Amino acid sequence: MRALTDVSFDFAAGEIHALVGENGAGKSTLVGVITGLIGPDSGFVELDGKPIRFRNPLEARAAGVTAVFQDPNLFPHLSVAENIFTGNYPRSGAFVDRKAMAREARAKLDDLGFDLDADRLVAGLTVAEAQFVEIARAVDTGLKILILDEPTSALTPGEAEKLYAVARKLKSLGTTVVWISHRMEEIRVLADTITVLRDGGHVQTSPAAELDDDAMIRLMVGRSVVLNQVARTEPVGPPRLAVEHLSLPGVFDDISFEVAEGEIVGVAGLVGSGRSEIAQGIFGLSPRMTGVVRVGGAQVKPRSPAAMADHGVVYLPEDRDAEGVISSLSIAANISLPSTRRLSRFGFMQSRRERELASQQGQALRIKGHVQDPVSSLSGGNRQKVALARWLATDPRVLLLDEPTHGIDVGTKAQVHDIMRNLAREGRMAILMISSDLLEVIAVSDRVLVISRGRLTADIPISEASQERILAAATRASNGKDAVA
Amino acid sequence: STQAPGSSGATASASQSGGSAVKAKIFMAPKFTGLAYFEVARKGGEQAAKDLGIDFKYIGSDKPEASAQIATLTNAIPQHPDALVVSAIDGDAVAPALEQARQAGIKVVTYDADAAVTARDIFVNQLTYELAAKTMLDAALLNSPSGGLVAFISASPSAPNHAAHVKFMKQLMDTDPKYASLKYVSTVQFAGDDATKSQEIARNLMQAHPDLKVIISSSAVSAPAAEQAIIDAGKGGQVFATGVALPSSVRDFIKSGNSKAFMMWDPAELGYIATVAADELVKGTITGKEGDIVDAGAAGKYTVGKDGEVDYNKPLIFTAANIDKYQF
Amino acid sequence: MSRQLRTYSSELILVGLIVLAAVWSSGLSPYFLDTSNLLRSAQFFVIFALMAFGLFPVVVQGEIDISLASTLAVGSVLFALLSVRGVSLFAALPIVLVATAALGAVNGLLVAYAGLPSLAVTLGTMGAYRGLAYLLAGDSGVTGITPDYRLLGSSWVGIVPSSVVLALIIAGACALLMGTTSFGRYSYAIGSSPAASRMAAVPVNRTRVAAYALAGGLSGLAGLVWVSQYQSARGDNADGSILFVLTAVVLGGVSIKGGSGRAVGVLLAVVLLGTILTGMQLANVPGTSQTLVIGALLIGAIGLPRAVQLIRQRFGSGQLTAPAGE
Amino acid sequence: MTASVQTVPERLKERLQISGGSAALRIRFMGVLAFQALLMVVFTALVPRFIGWGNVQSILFTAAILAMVAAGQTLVVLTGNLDLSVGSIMGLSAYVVYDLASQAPVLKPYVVLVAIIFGVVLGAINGFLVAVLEIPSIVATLGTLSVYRGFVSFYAHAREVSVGELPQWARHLASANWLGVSAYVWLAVALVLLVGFALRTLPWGRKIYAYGSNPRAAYYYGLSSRRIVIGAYIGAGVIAALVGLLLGAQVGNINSLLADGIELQVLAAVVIGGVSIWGGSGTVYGAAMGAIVLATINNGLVLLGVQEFYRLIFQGAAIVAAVAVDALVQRRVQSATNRRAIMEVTS
Ligand SMILES: Nc1ncnc2c1ncn2[C@@H]1O[C@H](COP(=O)(O)OP(=O)(O)OP(=O)(O)O)[C@@H](O)[C@H]1O
Ligand SMILES: Nc1ncnc2c1ncn2[C@@H]1O[C@H](COP(=O)(O)OP(=O)(O)OP(=O)(O)O)[C@@H](O)[C@H]1O
Ligand SMILES: [Mg+2]
Ligand SMILES: [Mg+2]
Repeated sequence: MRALTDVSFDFAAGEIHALVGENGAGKSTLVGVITGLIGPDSGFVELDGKPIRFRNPLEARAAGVTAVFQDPNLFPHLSVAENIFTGNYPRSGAFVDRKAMAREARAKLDDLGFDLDADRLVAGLTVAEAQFVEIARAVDTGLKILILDEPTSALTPGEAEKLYAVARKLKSLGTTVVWISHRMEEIRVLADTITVLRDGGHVQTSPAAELDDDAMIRLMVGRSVVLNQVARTEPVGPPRLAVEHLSLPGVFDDISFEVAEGEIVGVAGLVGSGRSEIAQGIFGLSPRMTGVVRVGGAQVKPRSPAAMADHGVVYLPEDRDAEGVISSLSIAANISLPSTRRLSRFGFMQSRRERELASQQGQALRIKGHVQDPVSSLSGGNRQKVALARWLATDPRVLLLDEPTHGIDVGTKAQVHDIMRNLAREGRMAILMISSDLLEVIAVSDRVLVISRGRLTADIPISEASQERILAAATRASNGKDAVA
Repeated sequence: STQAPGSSGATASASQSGGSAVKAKIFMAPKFTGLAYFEVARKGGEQAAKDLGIDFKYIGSDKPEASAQIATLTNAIPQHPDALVVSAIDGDAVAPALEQARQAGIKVVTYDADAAVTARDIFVNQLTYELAAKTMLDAALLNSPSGGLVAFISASPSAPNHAAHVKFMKQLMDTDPKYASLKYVSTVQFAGDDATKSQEIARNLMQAHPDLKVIISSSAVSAPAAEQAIIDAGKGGQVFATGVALPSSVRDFIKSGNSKAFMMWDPAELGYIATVAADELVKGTITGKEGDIVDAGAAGKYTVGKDGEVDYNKPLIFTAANIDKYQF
Repeated sequence: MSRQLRTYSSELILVGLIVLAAVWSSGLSPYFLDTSNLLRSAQFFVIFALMAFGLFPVVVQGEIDISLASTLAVGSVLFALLSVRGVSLFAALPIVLVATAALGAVNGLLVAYAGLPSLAVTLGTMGAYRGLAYLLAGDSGVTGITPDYRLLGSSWVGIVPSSVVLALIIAGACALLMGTTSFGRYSYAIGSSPAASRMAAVPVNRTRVAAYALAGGLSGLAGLVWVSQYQSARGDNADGSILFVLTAVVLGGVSIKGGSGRAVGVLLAVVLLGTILTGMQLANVPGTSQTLVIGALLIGAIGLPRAVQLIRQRFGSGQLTAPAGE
Repeated sequence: MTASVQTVPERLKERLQISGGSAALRIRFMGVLAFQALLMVVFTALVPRFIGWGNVQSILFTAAILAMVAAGQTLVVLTGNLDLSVGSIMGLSAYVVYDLASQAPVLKPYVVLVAIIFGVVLGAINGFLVAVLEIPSIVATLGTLSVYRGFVSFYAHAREVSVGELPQWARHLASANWLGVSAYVWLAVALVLLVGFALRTLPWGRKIYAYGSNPRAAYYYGLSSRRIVIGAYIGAGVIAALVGLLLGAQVGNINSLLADGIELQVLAAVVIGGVSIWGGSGTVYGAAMGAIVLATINNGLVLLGVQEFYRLIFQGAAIVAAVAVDALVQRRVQSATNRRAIMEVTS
């Protein structure tokens, strides 16, 4: 399989160069090739006009090329300072100079404007802080190229702002910043030049000013896609899922809401506000949670995911690869996993029924690939569809979707939205959709819940929902009390 | 059917070779290979093979596990040896395999450690348990003439000979006036024939019982190791380890005066007699019934006693005066 | 067809190795190709096979259990005690199987619900259960097993020893269990990714405990085979044999990291090891060399594919995509 | 979408700082200490002689050998691997080196050097199998456990190296007392401090921690997993080979079974000492404490006159208890961590 084919283009010095493309377009692979993580089968990288081949990221770093890779990769048991200098320790003689290491780390963090204690263990950091550590690690004096692979996907707008400032500062110092992102709005405000990749190939490189959003999306997916809001045509039915006074000490407090049959309820909030935890609590992943959960009017005890799935309540986790699918198993095995019992007769699985079920779901969601292929061979969007398909195969009544389009390209995104609408309208399912993408929340939901610091701060009908109103609720502490004590 | 198919054929072929002028084929299987004691016994067996014209093989696994020995014995049977000379690692567990061998016409002699009586023709016992116990206590008194407190280190809770030795020693100390000056620690410690473990236990025993005088072990690994630990703890000449030991492993202790006496028997001679007995069983000169006489030439003549037991019973106590005589 | 070949490549390699080993063994010893002897020797590996089939689902789930040999000892001693006390085999069987399954379940509970690393847990219970076996057996072990308990080890089905038939039945049951039931599906899923399995409504903890209980129960059954074949039970029964069992499971193509492996592979691995060991013992190869050969076989069989791959990369395409040197 | 907002509530931050991270990891060592203290209190209450200087020395002497090998094992466990072959390396080194020295007296002054060479070679073989051939460590070292031991037995041919054949200095060392404490205890203290220092301050040591903490990150950071893992195995091999010499000198009569089965004791010490079997956390000091705990249990139970069975059961329980504490700490670290990715490798 080829991940990249004949990609050639230039990065100019002292610019912010955005790299865009659908999921699986080959952006991350390109980063690997440039930094020496992956050996290209052919072709070469030129730095300052000279061809060069790094054998590993340390060599690349020595030549002034560093990258912050897509997934956070830190050493949890070690301090922030040590993470910043791993493999590159300040030394005195043969020894690691621990004092100098802490000092330099502090200086670096201050310099970047990150408020972070260098002596803390990384194990205790938030996602955003971890991301800062990665960036602090990558940024160095004499840096020629800094590559950031989706650096803001886990950051709040405020935190992202900090990062924009860092990028601009580096640019002013003559560093080329390669910025990979799926967020159109930040590419708009940051990029000087935009390169579009598609299917492992180079499509176009042009100055940002010459490329509007529509054109960019067309180049990325080969057609134009709009996130449009579809007016609802059918009335909502009776409540399917109702929760009352859900609390999990230190995480969320006194959460009550209802989701009706055929309704899509969006859940907005800042990262870490507790949205995922609430959904996971309902799905039986937090035995310590208190409160009442009703499904179709009957009270149920969320003891375990297996029990909740039996009640028709299912949860699509936000971390697709670690939790959503089992990559080493086949598409069919993934899809049939929660339905094994139903597919068994006298305790034995019936492989014919399993294959039928898998291909039926695969066709319905337009999953690429043969049902016997391992999920690891699929792109992110298709994996997400597999993760969804395995639940749809159980014929659920309530869908809890956590960031269902996180890190998915615009094309697939629209497709997922259609699927959701379809499930709600035709399938009469109750859908709770957690999303950090406000445009998406507004485009897809019938109603928007906002969570702030573990409390429900707003329940907004879609007719009144706006980005401003949601954000205001997301940053407000209700009654001055925090759930997080 | 409960009879292994094919075993009757084996009987026929084995009885053909018996009594004829063909060299007897005898396999010796120690508890496990790699231990110096068994290696010395092997030399005796090889000597007998040379003297009597026997086709002799030494077989076994290096794992001190009953199942490994059973595998060894099971796989010996189809090779149709005329006799097996075995030191049983677990006398009951190997019994079925040995019985199978006997059904196939193979004579079975046990030495050093016996198997169930029905599973063998003859057991050549180096020392009766009681005599061994006595000899060990004698060695203890040679070390500490005024008597004192004794502690025991055994191999494992499931080693029957060690258990019997300890039982008899306790009995003798309780009843025999000769050993009245000796008292004992009731709990037995187990070192699994491991030198390191034996030393650790020896050190701990000295701490547990400040008035300890003697540590006795019938493991040829534990006794010297314990003595070494005593010397290293600076207690040489005050506390003594004794019991079963190869002279080569205690020569230095005895010569340095730290220890006065250890005991054993001559494993080479034991191996010799056992092999001779096997040969005589094969030739049919003896059958293993009570009163038969095993004639081991220079090693002596031994009468088969009750239950096919042949008592070699020549304990040796190694002291400064005689240790140089024993080169094993 | 080629997909089939690829799926079963590790089993095919094992079959090839078995053939090689058989040829080698019959060259080593003229006694090797004696059918009745071969079947009798097979009997000896039944105990290991049963433990291996118990360990197999545990390893598929990405865990390990090194306490099985100790569990076997508890099982054999319990059987022996019940036999001596005149309890019939049919009453004893459920009692002991439940007891040993419970010992396994203790491991499982500690691993699944308390989230402890299985190697450490079973390192601990390996000692504890061994102590328990000694405690039950007393100083000299239990002898005087009644004939009904010995039937399994001394009867034959046609020309095949009953215990070998038992092992084959268990192998078949294990293959069905892992290949076609929800327990098997769940096991492979858990071994591949516990977190994702939990999210997919797989009852992770229960499945884990079940695997450990099964392993304990099969070890208890192996204890019965022990008692029936060796007619005695002591605290040190099967001490040290877990290394052999683990070797068989790993050699059978079960990844120690979990998520893959098949029962037929485990069976073939036991056969392979049995063939080699029997051949060497029939040829009176010294024990030391046997140890060396088994160790080398383990390393060779597991390391060879990767070695070939490395050599091909070095001299073939000249491309290394694996992490390169510093 | 450019509202400027507070990231994570301040109080949450505080909570994370307390519950997560360093505090919990440090508590882990205190846990072993506390367990040891508890053992000492109980044993002293039952047998007052327990706390006597002589007895303490006896415990320390027993612990010394175990602590040194455990320090070597810690190197490997920190990388998230295992070395089951340490006992075989010890036996091989002790037997072969002393035997060579007694056969060829010219070698006598170089005994230590020869042992180091053995340690490097045997450790490197382990490392090669694990890091280059990518055989899971438990499988690879299970294989070398057999192969190395098979080699000694092969070489030894059931002979023993007897006390008289050992170099004089080695024998002296085994019984020497420096400042009233056994030389082995001092050597153990020195070795544990040395390894601890190297792990803390040498880039070599820091890379071992980093790699063990998150191998995938190490890969992204350009650390060579091969060098790190092979280095750790060589360290463990050299320590095992040297300690083999010490143990050989202590035992006196060396047979080919020396140190057979010690790997499980060593592993128990490491686990009790709070070195995470998942890699990346724990210290050699903890492992050394683990060795002391084991030695204390063995000693105390002999003092109490308790049967062997109970020792097995008690030790097993201690191991399970220790990992339970470890898992609790690990969970705190984990709960305080971004569930998404950072700790993914360790779960
Ligand atoms: N080593 C490899 N060999 C072959 N194909 C690969 C390899 N690694 C990744 N791929 C495939 O290459 C394609 C490009 O993946 P890549 O991760 O570079 O995409 P991306 O543009 O970064 O997507 P995303 O936006 O989801 O991060 C994917 O289809 C992936 O499955
Ligand atoms: N980085 C972190 N470190 C520690 N705990 C965290 C972290 N992030 C979240 N939490 C815990 O989880 C709770 C809510 O997080 P959760 O993931 O449910 O939020 P979310 O709104 O779904 O955010 P996300 O968009 O990341 O999914 C927090 O109150 C906190 O207890
Ligand atoms: Mg990417
Ligand atoms: Mg979330």
